[in-house]
Amino acid sequence: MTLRRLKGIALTIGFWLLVAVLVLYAIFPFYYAIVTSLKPSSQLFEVSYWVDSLDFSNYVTVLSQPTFLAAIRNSVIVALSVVLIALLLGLTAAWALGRVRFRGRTTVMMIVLGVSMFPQVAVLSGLFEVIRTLDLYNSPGGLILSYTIFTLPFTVWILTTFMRQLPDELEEAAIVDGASPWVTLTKVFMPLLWPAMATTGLLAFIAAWNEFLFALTFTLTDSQRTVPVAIALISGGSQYELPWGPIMAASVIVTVPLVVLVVIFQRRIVSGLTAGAVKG
Amino acid sequence: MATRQPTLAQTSAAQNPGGAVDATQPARPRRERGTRVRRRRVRAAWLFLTPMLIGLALVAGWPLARTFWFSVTDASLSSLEGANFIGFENYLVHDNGWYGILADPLWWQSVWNTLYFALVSVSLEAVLGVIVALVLNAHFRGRTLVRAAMLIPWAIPTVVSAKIWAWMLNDQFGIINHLLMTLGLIDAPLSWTADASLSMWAVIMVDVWKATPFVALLVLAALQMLPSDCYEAAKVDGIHPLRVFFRVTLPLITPALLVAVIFRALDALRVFDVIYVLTSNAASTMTMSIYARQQLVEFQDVGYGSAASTLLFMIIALVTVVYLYLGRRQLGGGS
Amino acid sequence: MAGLTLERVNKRFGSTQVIDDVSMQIDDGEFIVFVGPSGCGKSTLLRLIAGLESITHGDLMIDDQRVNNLTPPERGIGMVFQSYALYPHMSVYDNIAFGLKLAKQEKQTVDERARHTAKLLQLDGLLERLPKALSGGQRQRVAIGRAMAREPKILLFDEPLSNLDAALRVQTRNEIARLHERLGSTMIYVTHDQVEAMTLADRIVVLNAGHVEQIGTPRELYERPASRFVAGFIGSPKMNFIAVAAEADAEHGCRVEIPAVGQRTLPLAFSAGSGSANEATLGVRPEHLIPTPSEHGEGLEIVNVEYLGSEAYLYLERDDGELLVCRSQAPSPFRRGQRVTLDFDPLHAHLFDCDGRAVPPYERHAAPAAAQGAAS
Amino acid sequence: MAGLTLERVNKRFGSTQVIDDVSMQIDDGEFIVFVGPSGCGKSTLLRLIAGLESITHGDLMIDDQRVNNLTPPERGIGMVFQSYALYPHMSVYDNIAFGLKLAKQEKQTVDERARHTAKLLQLDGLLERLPKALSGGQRQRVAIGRAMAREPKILLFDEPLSNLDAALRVQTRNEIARLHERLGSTMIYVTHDQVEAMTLADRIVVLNAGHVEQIGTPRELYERPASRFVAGFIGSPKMNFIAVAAEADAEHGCRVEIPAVGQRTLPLAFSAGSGSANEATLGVRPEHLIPTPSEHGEGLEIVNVEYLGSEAYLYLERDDGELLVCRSQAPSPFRRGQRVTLDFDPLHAHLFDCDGRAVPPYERHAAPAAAQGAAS
Amino acid sequence: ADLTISCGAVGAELKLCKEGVARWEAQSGHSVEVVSTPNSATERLSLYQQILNARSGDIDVFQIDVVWPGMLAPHLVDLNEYLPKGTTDDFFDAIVDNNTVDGRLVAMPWFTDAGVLYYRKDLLEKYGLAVPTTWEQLTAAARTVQTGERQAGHKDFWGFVFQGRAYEGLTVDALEWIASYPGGGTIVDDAGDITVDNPQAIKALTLAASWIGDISPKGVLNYTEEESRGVFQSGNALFMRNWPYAWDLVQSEQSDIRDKVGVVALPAGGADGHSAAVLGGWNLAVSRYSEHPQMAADLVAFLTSPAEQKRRAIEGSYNPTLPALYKDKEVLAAVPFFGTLYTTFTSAIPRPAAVTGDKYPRVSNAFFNTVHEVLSGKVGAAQGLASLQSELERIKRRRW
Ligand SMILES: Nc1ncnc2c1ncn2[C@@H]1O[C@H](COP(=O)(O)OP(=O)(O)OP(=O)(O)O)[C@@H](O)[C@H]1O
Ligand SMILES: Nc1ncnc2c1ncn2[C@@H]1O[C@H](COP(=O)(O)OP(=O)(O)OP(=O)(O)O)[C@@H](O)[C@H]1O
Ligand SMILES: [Mg+2]
Ligand SMILES: [Mg+2]
Repeated sequence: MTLRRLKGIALTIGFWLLVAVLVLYAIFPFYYAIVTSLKPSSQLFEVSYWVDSLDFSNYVTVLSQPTFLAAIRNSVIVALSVVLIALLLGLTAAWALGRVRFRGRTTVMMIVLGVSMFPQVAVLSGLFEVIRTLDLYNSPGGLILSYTIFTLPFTVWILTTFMRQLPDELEEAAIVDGASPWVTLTKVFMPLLWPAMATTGLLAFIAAWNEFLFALTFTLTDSQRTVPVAIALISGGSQYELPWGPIMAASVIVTVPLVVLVVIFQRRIVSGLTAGAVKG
Repeated sequence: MATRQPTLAQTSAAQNPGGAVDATQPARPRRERGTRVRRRRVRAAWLFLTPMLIGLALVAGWPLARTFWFSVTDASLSSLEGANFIGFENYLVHDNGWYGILADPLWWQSVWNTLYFALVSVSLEAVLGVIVALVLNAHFRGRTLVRAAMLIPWAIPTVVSAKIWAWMLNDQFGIINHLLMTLGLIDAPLSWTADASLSMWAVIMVDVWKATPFVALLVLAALQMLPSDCYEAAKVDGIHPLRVFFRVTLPLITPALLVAVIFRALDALRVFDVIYVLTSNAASTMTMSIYARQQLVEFQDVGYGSAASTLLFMIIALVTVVYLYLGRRQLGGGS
Repeated sequence: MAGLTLERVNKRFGSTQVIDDVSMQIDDGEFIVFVGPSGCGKSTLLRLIAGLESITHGDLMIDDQRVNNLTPPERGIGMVFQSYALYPHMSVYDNIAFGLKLAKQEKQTVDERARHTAKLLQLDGLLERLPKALSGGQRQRVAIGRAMAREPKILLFDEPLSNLDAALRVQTRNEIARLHERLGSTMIYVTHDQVEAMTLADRIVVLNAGHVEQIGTPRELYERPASRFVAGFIGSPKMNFIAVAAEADAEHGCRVEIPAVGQRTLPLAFSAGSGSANEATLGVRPEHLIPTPSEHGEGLEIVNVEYLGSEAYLYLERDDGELLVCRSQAPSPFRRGQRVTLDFDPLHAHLFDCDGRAVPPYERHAAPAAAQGAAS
Repeated sequence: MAGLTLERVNKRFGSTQVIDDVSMQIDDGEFIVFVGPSGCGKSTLLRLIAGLESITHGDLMIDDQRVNNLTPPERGIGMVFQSYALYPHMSVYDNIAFGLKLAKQEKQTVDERARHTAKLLQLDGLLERLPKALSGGQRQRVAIGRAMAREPKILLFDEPLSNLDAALRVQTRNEIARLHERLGSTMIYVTHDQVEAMTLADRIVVLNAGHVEQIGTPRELYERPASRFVAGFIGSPKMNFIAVAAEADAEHGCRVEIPAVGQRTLPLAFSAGSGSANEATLGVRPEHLIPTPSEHGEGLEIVNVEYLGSEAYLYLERDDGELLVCRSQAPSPFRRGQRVTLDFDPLHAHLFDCDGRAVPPYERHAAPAAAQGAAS
Repeated sequence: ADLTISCGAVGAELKLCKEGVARWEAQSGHSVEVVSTPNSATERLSLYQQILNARSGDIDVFQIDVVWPGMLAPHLVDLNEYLPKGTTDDFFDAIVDNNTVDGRLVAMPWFTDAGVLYYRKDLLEKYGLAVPTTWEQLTAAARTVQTGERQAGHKDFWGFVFQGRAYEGLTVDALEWIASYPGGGTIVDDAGDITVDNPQAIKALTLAASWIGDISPKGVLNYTEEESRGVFQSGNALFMRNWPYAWDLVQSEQSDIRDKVGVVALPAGGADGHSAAVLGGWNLAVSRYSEHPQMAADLVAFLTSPAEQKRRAIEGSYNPTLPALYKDKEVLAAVPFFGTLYTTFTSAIPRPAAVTGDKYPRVSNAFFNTVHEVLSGKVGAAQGLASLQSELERIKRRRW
């Protein structure tokens, strides 16, 4: 019994040790960014492990720029729209690809995947032309459109994978109940796919939130820019000076909403949604 | 149920909407394909796919077609219009010695770098991602916070996180060197990003840090959808948790893991910003994307750069096909 | 209301023939039960009728309209799945009301019908629960409720009661019978419960390895099984089979030589089949075996007495190790280890030829013809 | 081998009391069957014993060792799940072999045992299939095989046969009985199949809403049910209940006044309970009701005759609309619409007081005491 | 807005630009939108290319680097057509020449830049050393001070930091070394001939390579301007090669080394060499796709006018492109070394961008990669330059 308990304790300690190491690896850089953001610029080049001064001037600098707030707004608009579009198109496509057998399905899957095989720079100029043709240059619309190029493929693939795991009988029951594919998808499958949708949604949101190259190329004026661009364009004293303090402060500011989002979304990543559906 | 659909092996064991199809016999009698019920479903499927396909055609079709075209011209950024068709000269041409990408040692170096980077970092990410997912799947106090913490690396914009790491890895005032020296692990600061023998590992470390949450999140979602009663059965049978993990959990999350890995691999093979910010374009960490970008943007040589992009595309496609093939084999062998 | 015709329906999964040339005619309002051993294709046949699988070959007609290509709701079908297939995220109420809502019924009608159905199935207290918080039987009832709520033309049941306890089973069975009476809709019901099959069915379809062995009323099947398979399948405990040597007897039907019992004459028109001329199987149901305690240690030993409350089964071991079952009243006057001699009533005996086909009853006029047939 | 003791075991899900103070003593090697209506907590109790749910309150002992905190394998337990719980990605063979924890060199033993088990359950042809490609019954058999393969000390079954057809059910039932004989291990079996319960059990535990109604041998339960609930639950079709006015009769037991039948004397020691002094329920099993065709239109109408092959059930409608069931031979001499008068054998009658408790048999010496008790 | 201008990405620069634009708006009555662009020159260039290639008039006035005129010329208007004759007369000729492509004036000089040497006055004094005038002296002084400081317990101390990362900055630094030696050349001469493989260049690079790990940290191979400033400003280096921008920062209030720093022209290559600073700086150009080229040209003229440049010099220490302003009292009061280093700015040598045109990035890339390899010790200077020579020939294959 004591040996058991000892083993149990050892396991618990080991587990928490693992958690501690992982958490440290994950958040240390972010923590360091916070530490840096709270330092006055003169102390930037000194190593310090703890927050030894609480200098909020960097935050003031960042937040006092109206363009930064506009950038946050733009980012939210763009990222939310991208997530909505990706999930909508992704879900419908996943149903088609995951639950219907038809000729050309493999091809479609490969095409979707193939889109992810080009380096972003290679599509930049062509995409620029498309966006100008559609008159979406320098507007969130252009970004929303262009972001689908990297959010759609993985959304489609991931949702397809999860879609396949749902029991066939459920769909059959819905068919017998007279549900159209659309109803089956929205009323029956969607609620069950919450873990997958929350996950992909989160991934897509973050990907869109963080995208830089397209955002830089397809927007021009400060009022249309997104957060990463705004951060990259944060003013230092001169051409060569990198304003580390404000950049870190801005990074912290834009990362916090994401963390909150993760906390909210992860409640949707819960187990056992399909429990009780079928016997075996 | 999960294994009957080796996700990546689209060609064979896919499931019938109506529920049942013999995995070993995908071919069905002709007559069946034509029934109206099926046709209706197939029509709905195409209808559902159309918006996505239009979207992709719009954002990807034209740009990709252009890239292909430019790769066989001598277009340059300043004179895109006046591009001349020059065949495959960008790829390889003999003109008092071999010229073209395929004759460029730097290109081959970048191919090697890319493959090495992708293999190492994606493997590490897969392993770490599964571990993190398992931890996050356990019930313990503070799970919400730990989950959020684990996702932070993914949440920080790459541009920024690469800079944070560059800052931390700085040889003079970087905290990593400081830490290692305080701990007595090294006695002189290492120049992580400049030293050719270290820079690749520095990049891998940052990439693993950054992308593990992606894998972990997907695996976590898969873990959450596993049938719980199987675990009860295993529990009653007293099977060692490790064995349960390798024999039950892993096979069941394989589809999701494979998808996560393939998207990570695609990203890793196109890796750009982390390396660009961290080590710039030193030859020891030059990847195919950086090479292509250098040609396209810095050297203004759209033709050459497009050719490099096209080659990059083909190499990725090759890797993907091999991967899908192996993934299917592995799944098929498991049953 | 709807009649149903299957014409040479086939279903193949890859290269496996699962349903093999099944034809039948189901009248409007009939209650049909499919029975057969596990894996014989009952569920598959039901799914073909529902429209959930496509028919590889053959025609399915509802009310003389070919419906091979129609969707389940177009066919006017409701179905209870063997594996419940409840919507796990919907409450019991929503599970039941889902189909009604989709049919664009008025809100109040939906509500009324759903509640009524729930009440019928004693689910009223559970309306707000999710399927995962229900016991197996409760889930099964929700599944029935869901299919019943829409009162479709044809109702399909795939072993709907297999998780209910006896009392609830009898009750739900009666509920279904009454529902059938009230709605008058055609019902097709898959089960492996003898009692359900016998009591519910207007006609029973016995399936074996994808083909129809016999279609008939419960009584026909029980009393005049067309084959050894049906005879063995219908009735519990199952019919006792004894290998015998049979011989046509022009006057009384036929004579059989039963090992350890002796010769008996049966009023059956036996004619030697294609194989070994007089090999046959005698079939006697447990209730038609008459055991008599033997005084001198001859006869067969009782190896087990199963007590069932209202009756008891005696298991007798034959020399070759096979068991014979004999139905007796309870408490049984016999006990384990006792030896008994057996006899049976020739009127209730069945005989099957070497192909497993039942030998028809002997009729004085038909006899010569049969004899001739055998001679030719 | 292992005996099992439950001492005031309780289980609460949130605020719902699912298992309520259950105590019992299971001897080593016994075959115990849990029965009870759907949702009464049978599965939950089994899971508590298996160690899959934690006991809210009370003690569970195996071989006099408190095991509340042990894991299932430490308890030496094997289990067949109601929901199969097969590993979806493993073949039938792997599902069965996976749990066999044997030293590595004994690979051959694993293989042998797995194959043997598969053979027992007629799964030999399906060894390479995945659960997905099996029919419901086939899946259930794999689940049984998996638990059987390890031959654990205590085997738990949660409705293992509910998806098998009659023939296979009888066969697997016999298999389990034989397995029990061979292994001698303690087995606990949840079912709602009367026949399974009666034939397999050494003792049956009747559960009702989380508490034990009665524990006893099948015969005790059938012939001397302790309560109206048990009487109604055990036996199919279920016992007929008729509300009567009862009165203690010092000499013969008691007298009951049966509506539409008249007064009868029963050898039972009735004593007026706490409620209305002489309200009681008379219980007579269908086989003890004796119908007689009535000539002049009196008596009850036969509203349904259910044919079961070896017997038939007559359903008689009483004036208040309730049905009485009467077992008769098949083919039945009665037909629907006929009127019959009923009688019964007082020796086989049961009487339940207003709390549902069975009235004990009348014994000459005990009678005055009972009478005195009633008087005081 | 009538016009859109891209000028500067960051703080003071952007601020000054906006102020200038505002004045013009007030004066002309037109409205102008100022857009910010990436800090990194390469990223900014590619953004420009993107916009210009799409023939988009989204930006009317571009701020372009001194090395870009050759590349962007086809997309820019000839300012001679829009500005009155003689506008360029007062400007540094070198820069005007640099901005004239095929006889077309594609950009107006706005401000200039040149490399300078920062040093620690206090430390040189402490060790009794003079300000070095040659690279050799610098090496010796650095070694002395570094050894001394380290012995004094200042473990992280280094002698010299510069921009050693494989990027354009290294091209600039290395060109300064090579060009400072007599006959070291500028990689490609004005005629387009490749001159980089010469003994003086070898000498210069050999010396530079010897610094790494000796007086310069290994990490310098990944330094840009800011990293070097980081080391220098935290008091950990004796010398630093950087642009004038660092002056404001090292002299700022919170700086550890405030008032301990001096600025001189870069050292010469050997006794007979001369100090060579590479020309940096930015110009203003007008897009060919602008809807209002005349208006845009007016804006450019205004922003490059003496008054405007003077304001910028005083408020942001931006080097004017008008010689006259280097004698202006108010300017000199604000930035003293403008006077002492005047020759450095006027004689700054341009990178071979004009002559190599489109191919300049390739040339620069090949050059800094070679230098990087030499510095990191992978190849010797002679061997490195020899293969660079052939590499450049290769690039020249389809002519500059
Ligand atoms: N998707 C499938 N692929 C291949 N074979 C299948 C598939 N579905 C069912 N089968 C096979 O078809 C046969 C008939 O299956 P079906 O489910 O109809 O049996 P069943 O009669 O309903 O059995 P049970 O009483 O056990 O439910 C079985 O042998 C089964 O293994
Ligand atoms: N996780 C749970 N949370 C809340 N209530 C539960 C949970 N699991 C079971 N119950 C409830 O506990 C009661 C007993 O359930 P249990 O599954 O033990 O019934 P059962 O006797 O096995 O029924 P059946 O014969 O239908 O399988 C039911 O009313 C059920 O709704
Ligand atoms: Mg079935
Ligand atoms: Mg249960």
